[in-house]
Amino acid sequence: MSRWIHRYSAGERSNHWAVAISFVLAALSGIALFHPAFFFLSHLFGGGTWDRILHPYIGVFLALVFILLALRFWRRNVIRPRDREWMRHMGDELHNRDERMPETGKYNGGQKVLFWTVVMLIPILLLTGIVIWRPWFAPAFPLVVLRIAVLIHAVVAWLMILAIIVHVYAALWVKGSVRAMTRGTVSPAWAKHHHRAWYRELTGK
Amino acid sequence: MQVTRRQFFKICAAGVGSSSLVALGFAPGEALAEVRAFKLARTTETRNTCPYCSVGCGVLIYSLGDKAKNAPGEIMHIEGDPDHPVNRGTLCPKGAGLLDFVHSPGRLTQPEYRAPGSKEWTPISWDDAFTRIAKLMKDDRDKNFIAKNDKGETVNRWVSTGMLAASASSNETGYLTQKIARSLGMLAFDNQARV
Amino acid sequence: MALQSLDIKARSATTTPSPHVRIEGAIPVAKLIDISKCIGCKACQVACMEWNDLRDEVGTNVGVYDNPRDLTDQSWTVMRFSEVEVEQGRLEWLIRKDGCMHCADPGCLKACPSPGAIVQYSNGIVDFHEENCIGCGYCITGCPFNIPRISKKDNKAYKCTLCSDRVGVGLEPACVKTCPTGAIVFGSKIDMIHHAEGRIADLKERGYSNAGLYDPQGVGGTHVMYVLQHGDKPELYANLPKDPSISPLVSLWKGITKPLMNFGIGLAVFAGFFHFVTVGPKLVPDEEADADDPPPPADPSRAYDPARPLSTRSDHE
Amino acid sequence: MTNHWVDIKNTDLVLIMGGNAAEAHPCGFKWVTEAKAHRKARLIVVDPRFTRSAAVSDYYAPIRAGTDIAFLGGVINYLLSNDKIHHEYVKTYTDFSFLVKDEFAFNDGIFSGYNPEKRSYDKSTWGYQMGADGYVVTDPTLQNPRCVYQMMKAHYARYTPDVVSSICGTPKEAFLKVCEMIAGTAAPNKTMTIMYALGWTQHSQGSQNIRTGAMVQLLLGNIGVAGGGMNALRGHSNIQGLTDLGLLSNLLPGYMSLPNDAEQDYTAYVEKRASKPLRPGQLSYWQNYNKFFVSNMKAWWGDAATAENNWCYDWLPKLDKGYDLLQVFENMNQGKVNGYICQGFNPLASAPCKVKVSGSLAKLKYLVIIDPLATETSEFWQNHGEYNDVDPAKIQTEVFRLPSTCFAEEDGSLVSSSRVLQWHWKAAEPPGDAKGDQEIMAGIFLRVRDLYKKGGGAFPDPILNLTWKHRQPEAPSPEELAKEFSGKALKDVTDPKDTAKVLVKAGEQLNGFAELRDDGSTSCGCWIFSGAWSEKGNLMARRDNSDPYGIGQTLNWAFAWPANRRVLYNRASCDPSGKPYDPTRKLIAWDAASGKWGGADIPDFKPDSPPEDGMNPFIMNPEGVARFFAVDKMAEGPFPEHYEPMESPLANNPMHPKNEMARANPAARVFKEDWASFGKPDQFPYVGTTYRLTEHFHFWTKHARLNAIIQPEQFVEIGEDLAKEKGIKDGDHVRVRSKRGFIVAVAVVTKRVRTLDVEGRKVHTVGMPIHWGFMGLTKNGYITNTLTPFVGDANTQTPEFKAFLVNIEKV
Repeated sequence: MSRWIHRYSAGERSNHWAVAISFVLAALSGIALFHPAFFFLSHLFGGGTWDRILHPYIGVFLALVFILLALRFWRRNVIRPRDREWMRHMGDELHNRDERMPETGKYNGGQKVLFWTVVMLIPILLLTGIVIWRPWFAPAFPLVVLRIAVLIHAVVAWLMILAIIVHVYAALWVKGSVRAMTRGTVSPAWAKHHHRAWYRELTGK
Repeated sequence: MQVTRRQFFKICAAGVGSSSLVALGFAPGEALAEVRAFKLARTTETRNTCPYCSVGCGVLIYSLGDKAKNAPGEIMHIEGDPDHPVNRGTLCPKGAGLLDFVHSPGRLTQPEYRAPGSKEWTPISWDDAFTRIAKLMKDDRDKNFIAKNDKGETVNRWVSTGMLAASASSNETGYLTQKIARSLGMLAFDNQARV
Repeated sequence: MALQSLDIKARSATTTPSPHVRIEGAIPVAKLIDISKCIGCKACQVACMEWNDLRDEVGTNVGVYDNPRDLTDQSWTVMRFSEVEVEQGRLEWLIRKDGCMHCADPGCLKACPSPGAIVQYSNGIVDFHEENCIGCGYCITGCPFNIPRISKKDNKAYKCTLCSDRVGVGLEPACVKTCPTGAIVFGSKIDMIHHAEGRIADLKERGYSNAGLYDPQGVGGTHVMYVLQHGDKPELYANLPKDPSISPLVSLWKGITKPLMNFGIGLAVFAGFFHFVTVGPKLVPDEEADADDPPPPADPSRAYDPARPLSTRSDHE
Repeated sequence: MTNHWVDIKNTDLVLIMGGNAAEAHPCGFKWVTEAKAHRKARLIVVDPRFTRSAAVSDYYAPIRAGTDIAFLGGVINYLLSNDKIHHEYVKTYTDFSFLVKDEFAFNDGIFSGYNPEKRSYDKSTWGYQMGADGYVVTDPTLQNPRCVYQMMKAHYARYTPDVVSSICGTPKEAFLKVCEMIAGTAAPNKTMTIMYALGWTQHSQGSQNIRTGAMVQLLLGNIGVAGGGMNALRGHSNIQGLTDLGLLSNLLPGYMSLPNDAEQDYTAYVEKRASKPLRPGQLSYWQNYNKFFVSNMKAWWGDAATAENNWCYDWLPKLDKGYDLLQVFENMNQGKVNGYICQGFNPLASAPCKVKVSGSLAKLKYLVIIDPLATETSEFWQNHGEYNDVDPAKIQTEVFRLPSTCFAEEDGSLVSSSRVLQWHWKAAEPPGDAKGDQEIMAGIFLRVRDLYKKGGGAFPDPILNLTWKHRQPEAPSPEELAKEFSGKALKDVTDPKDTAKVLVKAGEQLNGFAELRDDGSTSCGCWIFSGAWSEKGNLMARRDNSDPYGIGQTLNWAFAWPANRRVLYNRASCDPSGKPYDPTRKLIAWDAASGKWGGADIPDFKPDSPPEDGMNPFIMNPEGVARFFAVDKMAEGPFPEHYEPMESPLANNPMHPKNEMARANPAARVFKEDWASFGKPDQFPYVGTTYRLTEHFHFWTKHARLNAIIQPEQFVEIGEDLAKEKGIKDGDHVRVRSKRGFIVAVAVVTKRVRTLDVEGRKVHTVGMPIHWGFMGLTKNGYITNTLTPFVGDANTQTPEFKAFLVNIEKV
């Protein structure tokens, strides 16, 4: 398939999907405890008690694999002036007026903002999650700390879910993106259209 | 993964559908609220008196079973007798814990014997114990019984063996004990009135 | 005895009303603990353990009369002893029986994520149903009185049931029945308030001018109430909270936030959906796709590889 | 108790002193809270510690352990000098007007007739002036300086509030406040109840503590009335019953007493006890002594007891001295005792001075333990480390440990401190091979009897002839035994006024002790229990709790001795004309129409004796009245006097600083070598006192897990001042020493144990609960009685557990 451009290595793809799967599991098991309307989701994990047992372990796994991912990707996500420019053209992006969009590198401004959002949220979830982790750590904390932690955990998890919904939607919406994480490759046209600077970097054109 | 518009609709529909099924009651294993079953339902109730202090509180003893021949009743709960004019159903921490006295691991269950100088108990049958004790008592009484004192007065006493009687035993036991002790001429005889 | 027969007022993690049409006729019950009559004998502790088939650890003495030292999954009530001199030179030994207050607005129930793990019956009893308990400890976070305890054996939460099994068959709770001095009484909440008024009048006559009833309204009133000699200073009684309420943090967490957040998630999903159906997918224009530019060779060396030295990597866009 | 538990609800004032009812008798204490809630009664607690009773009291006054007589003597002084007494009551119903012998004297703490070598009194001067008519001479004007009133007034005038405060360490204003509250009940329509227990008895002057309390109550007219009385809370569930049945060294059932060596003549023995009235028209109920005695002998020896052999009088052992617990252990220590049987009794833990008890038990040839639980005594020979450090190889005692049943596994009756005999029913079989006490006693006795039957031996007659008419001889049933002590007619019993009228037919159960005869026609094993099981059935099993008068007199609940009456001396609740002093609490009243006394209680009186006959309420006393002057009944004097505890923080008795003889109770018995075991304040400066906690019952409940949980480990309580002085903090381990040994326990530092100002200096108290040992489920602990002194009350030989000397240090 010589006409495809390589975007993600196998390691990167595996790491991404490890994060993605553990996030989905963490989110499903977490949201089951978050609101009664979603408690049924606990049955995916073997019932409420298993849900309570598994959720924190999934969370810790998520955090670990995410750290790896962040180490892989952070340099490419450093925000540059052209990303700010991109952000100013968000409306055009959303309305598919792609011709008005500025040139972007491997990641556009939206992707970078998402990256750094998740980089901030995951440690908060990890820390507050440890505080409220029963039966291991919660008994060591005073009640008021538990109360604050559980509130922050819920709010941050919510933000995280919103962020990931945006991320997933964007992947589905921008045709040709999903292949990048499944096969590691994108079409030259896709690269040229969405990430012109990156395309140029690769091809010299 | 390429999700077509059609597939996307399908995923959404399945999600909504499964939540609706849960809402309709298809959630697996959801238990109904239920209080603990009342544990005294068909137990046997026996009236008794608290054996500790002498307020003499009435207690109700609940034992398993209905006294049928094949089911020896095991005591499983004790609480105050509400009819009793003094305690009116109340019990102090000692009385409230009577169940654990009845079932205490410290309860003795078989006669035991400790030989002179020995470091341990050995089991003994009731008959052997009674026989040996009776022999020891008679030997001592025969040897040390005082029929007359130095002045020649009739005194008929035996003071080289003594006894302490249980002040938590019944009047019937106490009466029998008193009768036996005095028939033997015992004077070194006391109860817990003092301590 | 299933849910239908029990007149459930509220059920944890349940968003629709529980069957509670009989609530109008139900008699709210209450346990009244008159601290001025309490001799701290711990009969209630023993009766509680005995009736509920619990046995706590045989602990140690750490220089106080309180034993066990705190509530546990095996001790659903403990006596807390406080030596105080409210007036200079006049010692008082205030002994408070601690345990679940059976709040009308139970923080535990509000916090619990597991449907039916905590229920509130129409008579006011707040009961834990451990078969539904998942052991998350949110009830502890939710309780303004720090009452529930998670068992180390089964990781489920336990607390006083107000002997719902006894009350269910028309008996008084075990601690109430056993209380030698009548410091604990049980009946309809109205009767208990009336009884408390009599006790408070008696205490005032004995010089406790601030005697009062502890039925904190911050949690909607409680079904376990205290008569306090010093009603103005509940904190004297081993830090009984003066004006307890469900922590605002918990209210925020379990209150309006969650539906709003659900709404937010839903909104996000639907926004995507409608964006998709209105704006449509972002496609690469055909003219670009069909461009005859030859693709660059698929050269892995050009792709990001963390193992390669920085200088040869094109981390910069 | 003169009254009973429920009756406490009728009181206006409760004085808890020498007891801790809230902790030791919580369910009885309920009636104090009822009196407070429904009668606006007040509760006073006087105690060395701020107890859980004090926690719910209206007024608390601290007191130094062992100074109760000084305190109460001060109360008597207050009442007499402020004239706060019930005038008609004391004048009519007490010995106020009786004249005391001129020879009787009291000099610097010692009464007339003292023999310092024997440490006892010749009591011949301790009596009344007798008239030529054979009755006591009285002075109704109460002016004669030899009348009891004047003598008592003079005796207690010395107990001024300052003296009391200085001896007791009670702040003067606290003492006066208590006096004032007590004095309020001198009004005929006000009453006070006194609740006491081992806090009064366990002193070298314990009996006198109680007498002083009774004197206060008599002055106030509070004896015999509803809500009044002297109420001994009592310890074990059937300690009342066992005492009633005479299971003490010197007693026979129903408070009859064994003869001493000198009483060789049966008639003289009876006459001495069947006292004739000392005032005209008085009942002196003990005149019936011979009826009780003969019926008792018939119950024990049946046909073998005949008029010819004085109803087997000589078969009873005669006393050369008392053989109380302390005396027996003293004898054991001297090697004079070979065998000992402990039936449900744990002397290693319960008796004073563990080292002496342990050493004494080791000198026994055989020891028989009959108990449901594995007691410390049963393992006195076993090494339990620091808690019982003995070498089994050196102990040659044969020990038998026989498992008996507990309450739940037997039928029978117990007597509560209300004097109510209550039947209980068996609920389960005993564990393993355990047997009931009756079977065990029978098992031993029948084998002894067989040995005598076969081989003869020392004086076998009382053994061979002991009545044993049981359907299963090896297992006498509770029913048979209850019927035997309740009594039956052996021949037809007829009405003495009309011999043709048969009251009870031969073979029938008696209705009560009024039917007992001294001609051998009745049999009754315990006269005061007579009627408990009549032809009407087992009255002890009655369960009708109705209270028709609303004052708690449930006459159809079980059976109270004597004759089912619930309040003793209840005739004294009425004025001389037979009208109740307080109609709202009417116990009985004279009903002229029917010519009988009656009401809410069974009259403790001759039921048809009209008020105008002048019979007085205290029918068991030959005087017919209550005694302030104890004549010769007490060992250390007719009027209680303050003596220091045997071990006291003071060098002398502040009442008699120059008389060493009067420092501690001059009549208290001390065994010769025990003098050396008493500590002095220079080495042991603090007052030690032992007590019980509400969470435990003696040494039993440490075997019950529920109780072990709520009070798991041994501790001692000290005040904040002493803790500071010694650098002791809550939860520290401390060593408490007396001259007799040491214990190690956790320290509880508390405001509830106060430092007292005594005789111008600070006195600290170390409080020690007793419940721990080396058996059971609680944490192992030292036996607290390691520390206590081997000395007892002069009258009862009750050990002085409540006041001794210790030192304390942080471990």
